[in-house]
Amino acid sequence: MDWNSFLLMRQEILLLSIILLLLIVEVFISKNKKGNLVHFAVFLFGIHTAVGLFLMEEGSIFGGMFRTTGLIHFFKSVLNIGVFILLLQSADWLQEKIVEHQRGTEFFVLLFSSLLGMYFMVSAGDFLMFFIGLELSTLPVAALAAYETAKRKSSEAGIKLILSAALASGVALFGISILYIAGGSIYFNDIMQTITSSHLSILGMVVVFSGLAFKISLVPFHFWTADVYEGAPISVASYLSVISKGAAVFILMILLFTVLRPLLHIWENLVYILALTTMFIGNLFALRQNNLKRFLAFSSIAQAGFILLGIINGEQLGVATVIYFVLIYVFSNLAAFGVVQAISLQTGKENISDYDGLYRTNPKLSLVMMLALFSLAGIPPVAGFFGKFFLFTAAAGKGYYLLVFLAVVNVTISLYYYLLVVRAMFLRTSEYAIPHFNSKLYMKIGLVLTVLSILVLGLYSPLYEYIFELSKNLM
Amino acid sequence: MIAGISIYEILTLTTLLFFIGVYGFITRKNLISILISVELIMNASVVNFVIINKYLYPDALQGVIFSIFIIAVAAAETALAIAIIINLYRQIGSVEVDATETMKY
Amino acid sequence: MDIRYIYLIPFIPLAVFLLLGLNYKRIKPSVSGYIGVFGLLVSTVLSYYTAYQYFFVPGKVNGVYKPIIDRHVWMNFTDTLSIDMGLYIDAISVMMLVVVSTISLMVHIYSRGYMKGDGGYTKFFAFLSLFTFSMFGLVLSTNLFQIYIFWELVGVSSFLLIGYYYTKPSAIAAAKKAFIVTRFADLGFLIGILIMGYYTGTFDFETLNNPEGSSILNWASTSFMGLSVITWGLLLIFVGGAGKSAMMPFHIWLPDAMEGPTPVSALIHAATMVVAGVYLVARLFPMFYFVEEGFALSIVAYVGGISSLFAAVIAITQTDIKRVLAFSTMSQLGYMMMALGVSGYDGLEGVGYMASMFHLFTHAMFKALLFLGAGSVIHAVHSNYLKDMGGLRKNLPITNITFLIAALAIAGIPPFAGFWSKDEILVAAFENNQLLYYIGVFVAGLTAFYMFRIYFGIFWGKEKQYDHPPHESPASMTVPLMILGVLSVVVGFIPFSEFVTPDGKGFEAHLNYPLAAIAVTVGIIGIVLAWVFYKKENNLADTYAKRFGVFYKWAYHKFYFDEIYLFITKKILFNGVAASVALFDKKVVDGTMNQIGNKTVFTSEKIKGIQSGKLQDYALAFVGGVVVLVMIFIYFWTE
Amino acid sequence: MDILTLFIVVPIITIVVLVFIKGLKQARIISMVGSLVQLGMAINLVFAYFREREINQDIMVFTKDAVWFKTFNIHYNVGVDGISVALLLLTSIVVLAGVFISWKMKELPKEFFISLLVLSIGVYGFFISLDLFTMFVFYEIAVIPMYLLIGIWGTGPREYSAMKLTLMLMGASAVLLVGILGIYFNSNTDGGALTFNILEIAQVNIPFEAQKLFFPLVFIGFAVLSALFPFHTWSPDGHASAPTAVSMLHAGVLMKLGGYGVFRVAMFLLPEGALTWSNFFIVLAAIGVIYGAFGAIKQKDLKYINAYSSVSHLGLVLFALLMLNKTAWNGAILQSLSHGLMTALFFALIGMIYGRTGTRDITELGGLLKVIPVISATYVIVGLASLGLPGFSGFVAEMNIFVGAFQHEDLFHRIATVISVSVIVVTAVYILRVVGIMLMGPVKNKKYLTLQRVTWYEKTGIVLLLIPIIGMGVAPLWLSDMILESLQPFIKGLI
Repeated sequence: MDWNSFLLMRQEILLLSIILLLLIVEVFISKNKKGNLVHFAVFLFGIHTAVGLFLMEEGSIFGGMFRTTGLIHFFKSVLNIGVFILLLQSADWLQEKIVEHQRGTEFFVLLFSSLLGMYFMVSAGDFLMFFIGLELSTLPVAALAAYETAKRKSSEAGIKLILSAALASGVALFGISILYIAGGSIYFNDIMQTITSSHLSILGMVVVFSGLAFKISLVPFHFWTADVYEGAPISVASYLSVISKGAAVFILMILLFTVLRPLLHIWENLVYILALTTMFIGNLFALRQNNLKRFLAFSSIAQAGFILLGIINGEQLGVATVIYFVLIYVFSNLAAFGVVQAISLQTGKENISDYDGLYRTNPKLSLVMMLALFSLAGIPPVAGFFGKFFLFTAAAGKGYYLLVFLAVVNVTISLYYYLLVVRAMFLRTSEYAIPHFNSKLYMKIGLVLTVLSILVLGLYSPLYEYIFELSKNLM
Repeated sequence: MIAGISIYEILTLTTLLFFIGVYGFITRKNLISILISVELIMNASVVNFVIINKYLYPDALQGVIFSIFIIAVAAAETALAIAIIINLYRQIGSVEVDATETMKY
Repeated sequence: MDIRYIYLIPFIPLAVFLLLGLNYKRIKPSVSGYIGVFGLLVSTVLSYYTAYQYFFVPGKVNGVYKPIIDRHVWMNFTDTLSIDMGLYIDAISVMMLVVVSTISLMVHIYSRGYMKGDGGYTKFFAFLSLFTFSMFGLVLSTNLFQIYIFWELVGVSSFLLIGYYYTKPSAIAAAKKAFIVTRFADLGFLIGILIMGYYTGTFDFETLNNPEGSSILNWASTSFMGLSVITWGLLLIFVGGAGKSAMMPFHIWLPDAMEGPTPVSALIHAATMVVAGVYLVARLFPMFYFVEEGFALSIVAYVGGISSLFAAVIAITQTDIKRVLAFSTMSQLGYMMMALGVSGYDGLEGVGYMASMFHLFTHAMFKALLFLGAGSVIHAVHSNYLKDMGGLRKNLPITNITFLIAALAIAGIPPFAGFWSKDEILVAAFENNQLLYYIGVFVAGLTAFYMFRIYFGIFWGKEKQYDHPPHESPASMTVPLMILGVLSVVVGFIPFSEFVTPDGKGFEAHLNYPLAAIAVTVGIIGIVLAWVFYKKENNLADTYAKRFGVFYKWAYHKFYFDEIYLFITKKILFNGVAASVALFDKKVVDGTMNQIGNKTVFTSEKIKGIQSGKLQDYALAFVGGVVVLVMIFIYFWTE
Repeated sequence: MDILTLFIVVPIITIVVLVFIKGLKQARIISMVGSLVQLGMAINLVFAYFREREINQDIMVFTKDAVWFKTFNIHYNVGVDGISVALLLLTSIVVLAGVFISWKMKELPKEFFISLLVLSIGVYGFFISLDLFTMFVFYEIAVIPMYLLIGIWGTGPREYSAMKLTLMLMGASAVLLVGILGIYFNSNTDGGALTFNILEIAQVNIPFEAQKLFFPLVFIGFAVLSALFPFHTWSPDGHASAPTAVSMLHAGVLMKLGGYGVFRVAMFLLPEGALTWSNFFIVLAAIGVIYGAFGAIKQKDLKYINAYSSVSHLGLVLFALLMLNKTAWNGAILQSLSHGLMTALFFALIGMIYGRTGTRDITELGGLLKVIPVISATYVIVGLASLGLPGFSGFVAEMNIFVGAFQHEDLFHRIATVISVSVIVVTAVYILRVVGIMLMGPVKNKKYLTLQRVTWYEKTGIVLLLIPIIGMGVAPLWLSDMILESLQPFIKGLI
């Protein structure tokens, strides 16, 4: 291998250098200028995102430990865009933190390193890289969850996340070791060749699956989700629900579709069961939440359940629909979290009941929220509908009509609680309604971007076709 | 290769170790000891990897390398966890796991 | 002959209706009255012209009056079945044209006086025109569906006119009753039509009535519960006719319908609309006669006979003069039905049919006269009840005379019109069905009795105290009375049998002297009895009423028919079925839907405990989950 | 831009304009103009359709086909036949009338009209779609605005009703979705590609097993929207809480989607399934017919009465559709149209009465004929129309249905038919009950004597709806023939 092959890691290297740059700059910047760090970080990451959009050749290095394909690259860009919008939405909040509470750049550093971990995770070619990426993507988030050192809840969230994450990765590791026995190697390609559906491999598969299910927060591995979301800062909650979940879904798909394909007939049923439990439990819990962060936590759990409907397809169609849905889901959830962020930044209110009569005072925000919720609920013509419909098509394609039916029943249930928020914003009027306010520029851009993509992505079919093309070479 | 000990004994041992860790995780009341239990779980896998490598697939060193990485990661994990625990202790003056139940339902 | 001008006859009243109805605020009452009368005058002239044209210009085509038909498709059901709209000109429809236009014209003129000063004067004339239009349409119908359509329209215009005093609760109730009862009968009619349409493949009278046609010849092809389906169809259609013509047991709406203004009662509930049922049966007479050896026809005969008897008995006991007249109408209609029922088809056989139509014709004249007379009386004394009347012959001379003429006519005293037609009916009955004949004779007696009971009650007897002295009605009201009075005498001499017969051939009708004599004597007996009872103030009537006791009471309460109906509708349907349905819907159907929702929320409330906030519970769930899944897939789910 | 796509584009443009303007006055003018244009287009479409039919005998005319999602073979595919043309005309009329009726919308007028137009987009799109996917999309677009419309501008327990309505309809669409996917994945039995295109699917014969499995799903999915017993309970509550214009659009147009969908998708694509299941659903429909009528008898709230009568009338539509012959289907379509017009007018009048007297409880009302003659008289007329009086649209439709239903010889159908026919009496009862109590009789309440007379925009709304009711009733030939010849290809699948 020559040095050029390192260019395959272009995005990783670029991100790494951004992290280092930020650390260095922080040392030299004077105290009263620190506020500009935010602009600097946003700017740098914006460039990074832009650069990431350019295509590059596929290939693998380190003897297949690290590989990249069009799909993986595209997915990294999705993550980039997500994180970029996240930054925009949380910029104001960070500004405040840095200026008033003398915090450093650690937020960015941790965030980016976690993202870096995901890069490695999604382009992992063997279990070692996968494991390292997994950990690297998880641990910084735990630190981020505990970012608000002054808040007890924040620390609790940190504890819960780090400990349960450690447990999960421990279990996953054990599973990997079992797969190592069964497959005779930690390289995906080798395992793919050798593995057969023996009890041992089934055991390993299930255990590894649970390790990932923890990150995707499938029931019954989801319990940490709500608590952590509630305790952690909104940006972090949003990051967990969108970026890390997305990445985990992606790698899970790679594992199931390629490495564990010989066990297809087993994990089909596994996915079937988990899809049902996840959708039902997630929805049932979301029903009675009043705190919006918890509410969105459970809604995102339910969404994960829907994603499994795409995975169960096990073909190119499944891959495409899942990626497409994740993409849309990223934007929808970011929009929802963005509104919560904006409002809690202004008023510190995070409860649904606080939103009564919001439309009368802040029509724009309410509209964004409504679109986001409709997209999550899957109401046409916003993008979410198309994502869901295609997921269901994927599942029905394999003949899982009953599963699809139950899923759609869940859509109805979920519609109920999404409408509860709409009800609060539009139907209700209250003299204690949140007064009118104007968000800062970054927030506005962040929200506008999400809304635009929610409106356009669904109707703009070439995007889906593109994804479908890319997902061919995952097989 | 350790004479007279087949892989099965060792795998049994590691499995026991794993479940002891799990047990500890579930029963200990002190966050620190929970952290220790997590270490147990990790180490179970570490041993696993080494053993499997040695007994079953000795021609490549995948398992051994893996175990080294695991140790490193575990260390990082612990450090981070400790840091957060200390931060929690600063606020509520306790490291009991029961103290982390304000958020529920 | 070109008959398209006949379309004008119905459409002129329609135009008048639209004209008056759409801007009844702007047109002055006096004007609207003239518009209505004039419009109808034109229609009347045209009708007479038509009659002349039909009977004399082409006259008989090789000995038979052939129907002349003009038909246009209105809506297609299937490739074969369709609703047509058009004209069906034959003897009876022409006769009906004459009747309807004449009476309607009289009533229009009369109403200009009677309704003077009423708030909704214009509206009243609009409704009258609407009714007249519908009635014309009905008699000119070419097929079952067209007749059904106009059938419904006359029903609704009768509804509107009965409920004309819409602030009066009793009027509203009567209107609703009339509509719903007839509607119920029409349900039968409609199903009958559907049966006919399906099994004969046509709605057209021409095809249906053709004695050599398939629909009559193949009546036996399909049968249901022992009867030919065609018979069922006919019976159901007759149910519709019975509803309109107030036969038992659908008669209950007619007496209440008297809540409407008296001219309306005269026009709709005496002369024209109520005979629609008779007309319908006559229309389908060949079918009734030929299908299943006239089984359906015999039913018609009995229903008619019983109704006429029943009504006559009740009429004796009623004290509201309009109700008496109403029951007498019902009884006379029963007569007509009976006559149809006992009639044959060809040649002299068809005397019953002829007689029925004849009686329809004459009855229209004198019954309208009676009602208008009664109206003029009511106009004078502002009351419907006999007890408030008496000795009015001096105050209302014209009314008195005309009323007397009408009474004699209906009592069947020669040479008045009623005598001729009633005599023919009795002849027909005598030849075919003795039982019905005796009923008929008895009813004739009763008729004479109750009619003269009210006549004496009104115009003789001792004077009552009137708050302001009653005086003769204005010319606009008396003129129609006189005209009708004349008509009630002369129409009897029309040689009906020449024109109106089932087969259209016509025959020479002879008076059957013995039967006539019997009928007349019975009539006279009735009159004499009435004279004895009611000429002078005496308590004979009451004593005899007492002697009859229970029977009198029952008759007075119309044999409790209303109560029975009321029980069925109010108690059973309204409070029973409807209420329980409403409850069921609220509790069960809606309840389940709500329960589904509630249960979901309830469950989510129940299971919230598992999200306990305890890190270690989560860990337990995690590991437990792993173990369970492993179990499932290693031990239970291993394909 | 082809003649059909305009039906979606024009409302969108109207909405965009509405977004940028302020205040009630402009809002109502804009939306009035917008829906006026729609009406014009609809009328133009009718004539264009007749001209097109001369030269073009395809099942669907004015078809336009554009690929949307290639991989799923989803197309944006529109086209119309006589049936959709008629329904489009109906929709445009009702929408315009609705705009006029809500002329004095106080609260958030702009948003109100926008939601109204979104709803109409959904309906238009649904009627012109030839592609199951787009059809489904428009179906949901049409349903969702109801939540806001009822929830924000409604009365009484609006939040409850709105939620109930939305959830039940969405639940229905859930069932429907499975059915559609089922059809989709069975659409290539003759080796072609999977497709959502209705016309293409109609060519292949879906295996009997699949038809038997998916027909009930599709049928129920659509039929709930037209208040199939026992899934009708969303409609009374929804109507009772909805603002006038919404009730009009809802009962007048939205509920027609159900019957139309049943006809276009369930009957057309799954004929064998239809034959298998028809008897079962006939029972439900017949129950609905009678049940709705009896339910209406005891109600006190005007809107409830009309909601239940809708259950009865639309039950008749489903009943006719299940009779599976041309006459009955013609009746079903006609019934949809006439019911649409009549109920819309009913709700408009109820809205006027409610706006004046402040109550919908008939026991509190009385003698309205004296104080608001025009409105009351119209109410009587519509009442008569809805009890199937000749000369109005209802009669034409019902007679077609009954004659069609009578084409079946066997006892089961006979009994079902007779039961359904007998509804004409019950209908008369509850209509006359309302007329008698509310309109006739002495004026109940002194303050009614000073009620405001009918205003010009209300009059316009009334006339808009009354003209077609009478037109259909007096001269049904052109309409029923237009529908009949469009039915020809659909009946083929059953024989």
